[in-house]
Amino acid sequence: MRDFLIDTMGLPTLASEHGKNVDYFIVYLHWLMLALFVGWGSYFVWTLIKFRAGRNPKANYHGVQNHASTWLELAVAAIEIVLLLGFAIPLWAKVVETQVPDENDPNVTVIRVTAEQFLWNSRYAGADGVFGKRDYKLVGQDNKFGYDPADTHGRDDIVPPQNTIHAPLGKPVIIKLTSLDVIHGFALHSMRVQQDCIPGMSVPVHFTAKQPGTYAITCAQLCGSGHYRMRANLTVTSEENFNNWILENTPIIEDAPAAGGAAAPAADAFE
Amino acid sequence: MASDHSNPPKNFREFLQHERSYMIVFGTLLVFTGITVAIAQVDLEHDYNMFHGANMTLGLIIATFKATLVMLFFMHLISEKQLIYLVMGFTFFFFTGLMGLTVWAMLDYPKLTTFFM
Amino acid sequence: MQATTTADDITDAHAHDEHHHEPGFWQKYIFSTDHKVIGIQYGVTSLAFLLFGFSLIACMRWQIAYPGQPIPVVGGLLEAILGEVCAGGVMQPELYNSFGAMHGTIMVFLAVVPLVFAAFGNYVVPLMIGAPDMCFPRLNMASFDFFFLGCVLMFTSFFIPGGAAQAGWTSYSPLATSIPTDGQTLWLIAMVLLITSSLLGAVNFIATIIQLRAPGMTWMRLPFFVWAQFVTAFLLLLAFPPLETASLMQLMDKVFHTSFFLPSGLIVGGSPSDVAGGGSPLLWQHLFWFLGHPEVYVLILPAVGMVCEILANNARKPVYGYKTMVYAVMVLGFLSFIVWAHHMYLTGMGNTISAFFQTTTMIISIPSVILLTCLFISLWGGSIRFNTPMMFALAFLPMFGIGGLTGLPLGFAYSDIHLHDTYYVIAHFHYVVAPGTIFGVFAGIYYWYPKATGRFMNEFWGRVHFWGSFLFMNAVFQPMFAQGMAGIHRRMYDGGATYAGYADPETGIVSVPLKFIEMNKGITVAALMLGLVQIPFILNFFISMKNGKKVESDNPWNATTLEWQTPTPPPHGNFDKEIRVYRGAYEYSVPGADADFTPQNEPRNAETKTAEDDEVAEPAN
Amino acid sequence: MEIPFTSKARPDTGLYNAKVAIWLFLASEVMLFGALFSSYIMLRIGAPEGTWPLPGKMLMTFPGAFNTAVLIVSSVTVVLAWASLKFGNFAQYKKFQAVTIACAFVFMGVKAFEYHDKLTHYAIVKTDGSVWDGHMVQQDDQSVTITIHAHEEEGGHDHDHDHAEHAHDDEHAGDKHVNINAYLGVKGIKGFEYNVDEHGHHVDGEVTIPRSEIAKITNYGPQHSTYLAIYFTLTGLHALHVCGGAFVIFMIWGPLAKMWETDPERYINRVEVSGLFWHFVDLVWIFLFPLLYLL
Ligand code: HEA
Ligand code: HEA
Ligand code: CUA
Ligand SMILES: [Cu+2]
Repeated sequence: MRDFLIDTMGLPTLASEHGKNVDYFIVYLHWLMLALFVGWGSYFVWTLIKFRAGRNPKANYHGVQNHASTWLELAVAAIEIVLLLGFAIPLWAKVVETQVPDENDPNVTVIRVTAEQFLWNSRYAGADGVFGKRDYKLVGQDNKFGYDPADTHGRDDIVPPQNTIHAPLGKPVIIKLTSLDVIHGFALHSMRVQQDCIPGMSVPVHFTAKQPGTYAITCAQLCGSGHYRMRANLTVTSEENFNNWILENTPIIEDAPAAGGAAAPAADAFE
Repeated sequence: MASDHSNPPKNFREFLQHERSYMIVFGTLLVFTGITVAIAQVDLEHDYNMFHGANMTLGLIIATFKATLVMLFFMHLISEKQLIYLVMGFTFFFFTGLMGLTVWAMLDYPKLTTFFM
Repeated sequence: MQATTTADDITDAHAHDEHHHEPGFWQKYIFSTDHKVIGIQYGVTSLAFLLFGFSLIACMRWQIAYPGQPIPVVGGLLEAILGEVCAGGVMQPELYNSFGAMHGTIMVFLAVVPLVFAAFGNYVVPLMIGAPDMCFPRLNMASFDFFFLGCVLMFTSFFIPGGAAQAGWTSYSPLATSIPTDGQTLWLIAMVLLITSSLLGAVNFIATIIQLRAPGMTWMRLPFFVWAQFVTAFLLLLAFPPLETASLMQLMDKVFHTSFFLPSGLIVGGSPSDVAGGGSPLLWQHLFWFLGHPEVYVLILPAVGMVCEILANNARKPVYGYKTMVYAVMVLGFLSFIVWAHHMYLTGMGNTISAFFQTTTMIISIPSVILLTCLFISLWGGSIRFNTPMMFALAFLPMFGIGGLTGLPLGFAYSDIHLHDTYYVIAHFHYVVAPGTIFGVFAGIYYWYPKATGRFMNEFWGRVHFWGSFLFMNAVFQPMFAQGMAGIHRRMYDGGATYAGYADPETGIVSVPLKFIEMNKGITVAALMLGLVQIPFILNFFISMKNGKKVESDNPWNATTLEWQTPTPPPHGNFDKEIRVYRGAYEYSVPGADADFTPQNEPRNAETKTAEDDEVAEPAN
Repeated sequence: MEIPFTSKARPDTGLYNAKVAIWLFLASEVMLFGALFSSYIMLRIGAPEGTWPLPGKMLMTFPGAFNTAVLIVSSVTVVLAWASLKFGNFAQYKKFQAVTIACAFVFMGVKAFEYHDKLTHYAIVKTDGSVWDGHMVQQDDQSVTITIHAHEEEGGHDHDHDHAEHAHDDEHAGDKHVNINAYLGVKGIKGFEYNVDEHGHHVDGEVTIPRSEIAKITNYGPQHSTYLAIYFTLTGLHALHVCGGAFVIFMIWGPLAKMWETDPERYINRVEVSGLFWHFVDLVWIFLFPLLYLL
């Protein structure tokens, strides 16, 4: 029954653990709305038929005398209160407060995703588990992300090809979203995750994938002429495959600072 | 408000006398402008060990006080019609809503959110 | 304050002039200060823009359904006028974005608001309250002039190099500032003008309703439409200024290279931007939506008001719960100022603040439910006449119902995660503004047309218009719910084709099944048909002016409200008799009365006269 | 046709039309400036470190305080002018209102001076990273000459002038405020340079910098920083209100004064309504002054 209800709604394939709650919420809400609509609608149609001028030539000044409608309105209000206090607020709290995985837990994969017109850059912390230092003051022509080239934590950061993001199956993933230029939207419907990418701030989303596969990431906020084609793929694979992929993409660290070395002199002036 | 104008004042002195409430407000406003400037010269928070943002708070309290004087006496809000109180009351409410909620929203962010400023 | 002279003694030289000389064409139709003429000016301008807004979306719909194919018929024309943004008759992404932004802007600010608020408000409100004109006729004219100037600017922005604004009707920074076209600047200047116009209009409306009610027209005797306009005017008055501020600030960003809405370290077009930074993109969103939400009630409330008038008139009975409705609309207006951030749940909102906005959003749906319910119940026991205005008014109810109900899943942050910025949102609000408000407008036009012209519009073609519009409106917007639910996003140049039918090679999982993209074609056809069924309406509108059935009396619908107590069409100054109001606005089918309607200004007979009858304002000469 | 209650009050509301209208208009003005004040708060809270000037250090206090007094004076003359009319003393009204209009001119004059001061104040970053900050003396294709002012010492600290930190060191920054953001993209900013005499003290003096050595040059206009942006926007909008209000008051005072003979009551109403607007303009300034100049 549950599945039937969900299927009729035409939601995209679900591939994350928390996503089923989103689905249930959406689905039950819609059945409720349908019930309200059908209830009101039948009353409406019935009234129109019953009181058409041809059948009822003389109107009744007093009309409805009882206060059934008040009860109805109270009922609607009560339902909304239940939905709000019982579900919507606590569920959202889970998303943003109470069930956010711990960033420092080694079990948790943290990915930084930076949107840019019109592509997605991802970055993983690398072997040391720490991302490079990032400061807007370092942003320059040859360093648009503003990572500090002098910071050793950053040197082993993994920068996969653009528009590709990989995540391990069955483990919590945190994606920290930001943007370089304009506001983009990170919509990962299969995981029931969506969040705007806003330049100047980094906002996390999180999910645990429960099904391997490749999922489309859509840009949800109008960001210019290439908005419609700003697509990335999320690949969910087993932990083993994921680790291999990470290894493949790990940069070979030389002794000298890697890329972006030219920007180095700018750094000390701001420290 | 100048209430009684059945017997008009004969000369300028008398006129000012009659409108002395305005003159008092005028004086107060000037004095408090001076106080605002004077207070701004010292750092209450660090030099006088007052609470964080003491200068700001005090400065705004004085400004609000001055503004209230202007509204009550110069703009005659002290004896205005019901309707105007109603309109301005609502406006004030929405004004605080706009300010308060935007600032609140600015300060309330989910865990792990960072700003690179 | 002691009065030394009375209004009667005062002869404003200007007003005097107008009274005695027969004004020429320019004076009468272009630079008129008569509220009815101004209302019609607004009406004509905004209907033209309604059509224009539709033309824009018609081109866009083609591109959505058949991405990359030349637009039939108009494609070549667009290329000739606009150049390479429509190369080969194919819409380019820039053009799509600019049409999208301008469709939203034009529909909201140049078509529907001026239509429901300014046009109907100007024409009908002073008549309904028994006033000779608006409080400040010249201000009224100035308000239209500002509006018209804004319209001209918006319109010309299509033809400048770079084209019109492309950042959506919401004009989010930094995108809006980073798009190089001057159309973005013109958009802002035009918005400042439009807002100024609305502010002047709002002041005038409120002052008029407060000050110029005819003797005896107490607050609770006002027709509900007047109440709706009154609340609407307050929404405009207090919600628009922050957008004016925001527009000025974005203009500063654009012209003087400040960075109110631009954060530090911004990249523009691939290289670091040259501005100081330190601003906040979210600030714009707050200021925009502070207007944005009250604005949507500006779009709907006047329509609810019109529907209420027409419903009562054609059900031949009083509205149910008039007072409740009045309070509901006030609460609605009040609350609409504190729900705005429900458009911003996914900007990274914390738990407390989103709980606050979710709560207010749910609370605000209650007065809407109350309004709709009262209107439904008003029908019970009526003797319902199904004429064209009534058909549109009746259809408004379930349409608004669908639009409103689908606002609920959006109102909860948790479900908004999935639905935000998808076609579900598009469907939600179009159900409220298109089959909702626009149906209200159609109802209003058919209903008040006889007052303005002395002739009816054709009933048969009216019905064709109704059924066609009803059918195709639903055919356009209903499938969008499904699309949105499937995860198709709005503002997509190719209608989502980039994501269509993509199957994972291993698992075969499809992100967006092809069938949802295919729906685009059906929607587009329906949208074009929707345009076609407006032809009977447009013809009907113009032809009936000369050839329509003549009205037999000044009150052809047997209505109770005061606008029907004037000559037809009403002359300058409106009433040719003294107006005194003795009763509420909806005294239909009063038991014991001779007719099934008792106009508001019909005196009660001496025996039943109560103290309330004497509760009349000072005679307003 | 006659619009009722243009001069007489409507009995049930107790107000004449224009009075209702002006208060409604002021309500919308409150929201207009309210949005700007909200923006001020948001920008200030969100300002990256070192980009918001220290309280009272960016603008000269004296002109601001002086203008505050000017507006207060004008506010009181407006209300006294109205009171004079109430007693039928037209001549006295004329005098008071003349003062008001004069005040408006003074206010705008001072404002113009302040704007001019900011717009001719330049910060130059040389290619070697040093920052030179002063008022423009002259510029041409070849070079730029500015006057550098000796640094006003704060709290007796001596400054190590080629120390980079000092550029955004809150405690000790003087009247010079480098908005670091303004110099982004210029590498290796060192800090302020001053003219130094033989004892190592800062002294006033002119420097001429060849264009070829300039990496970036910006004046203290609105683009300089969000602080100056909001300063110019707020005070600019306020100045527009001053001009508008003064214009209306002037029109009623001069060209439209005939109405005093034909319709004195309506004339008094007009004076009252324009006065209400004027008080509002004063009121806005009462908040602007401390927020922008002092706090
Ligand atoms: C007139 C316009 C209008 C109206 C009235 C509304 C009404 C409502 N809107 Fe809507 N909304 C818009 C216009 C409107 N909206 C627009 C234009 C946007 C998009 C802007 C953009 O991003 O471009 C938007 C977007 C929007 C969002 C943001 C979505 C997103 O971007 O993610 C949200 C979220 O909370 C929302 C909520 C609501 C709610 C809760 C109501 C409530 O007020 C609704 C209350 C009504 C009811 C609850 C109906 C009651 C039903 C009955 C009584 C039953 C009837 C049954 C029968 C008739 C048979 N709206
Ligand atoms: C009041 C507001 C309003 C109205 C009425 C409409 C009406 C319509 N809208 Fe629009 N729409 C918006 C406001 C509105 N819209 C907004 C704000 C957006 C978001 C923009 C953005 O993304 O920034 C949007 C976006 C939008 C999109 C999404 C585009 C995208 O995301 O890329 C689509 C897609 O189909 C669409 C379709 C339509 C259609 C088919 C109609 C139809 O209902 C139109 C019906 C109208 C007619 C058929 C014309 C009738 C003409 C007359 C009656 C003239 C008579 C003249 C005389 C008598 C002189 N609209
Ligand atoms: Cu990126 Cu849309
Ligand atoms: Cu809303």
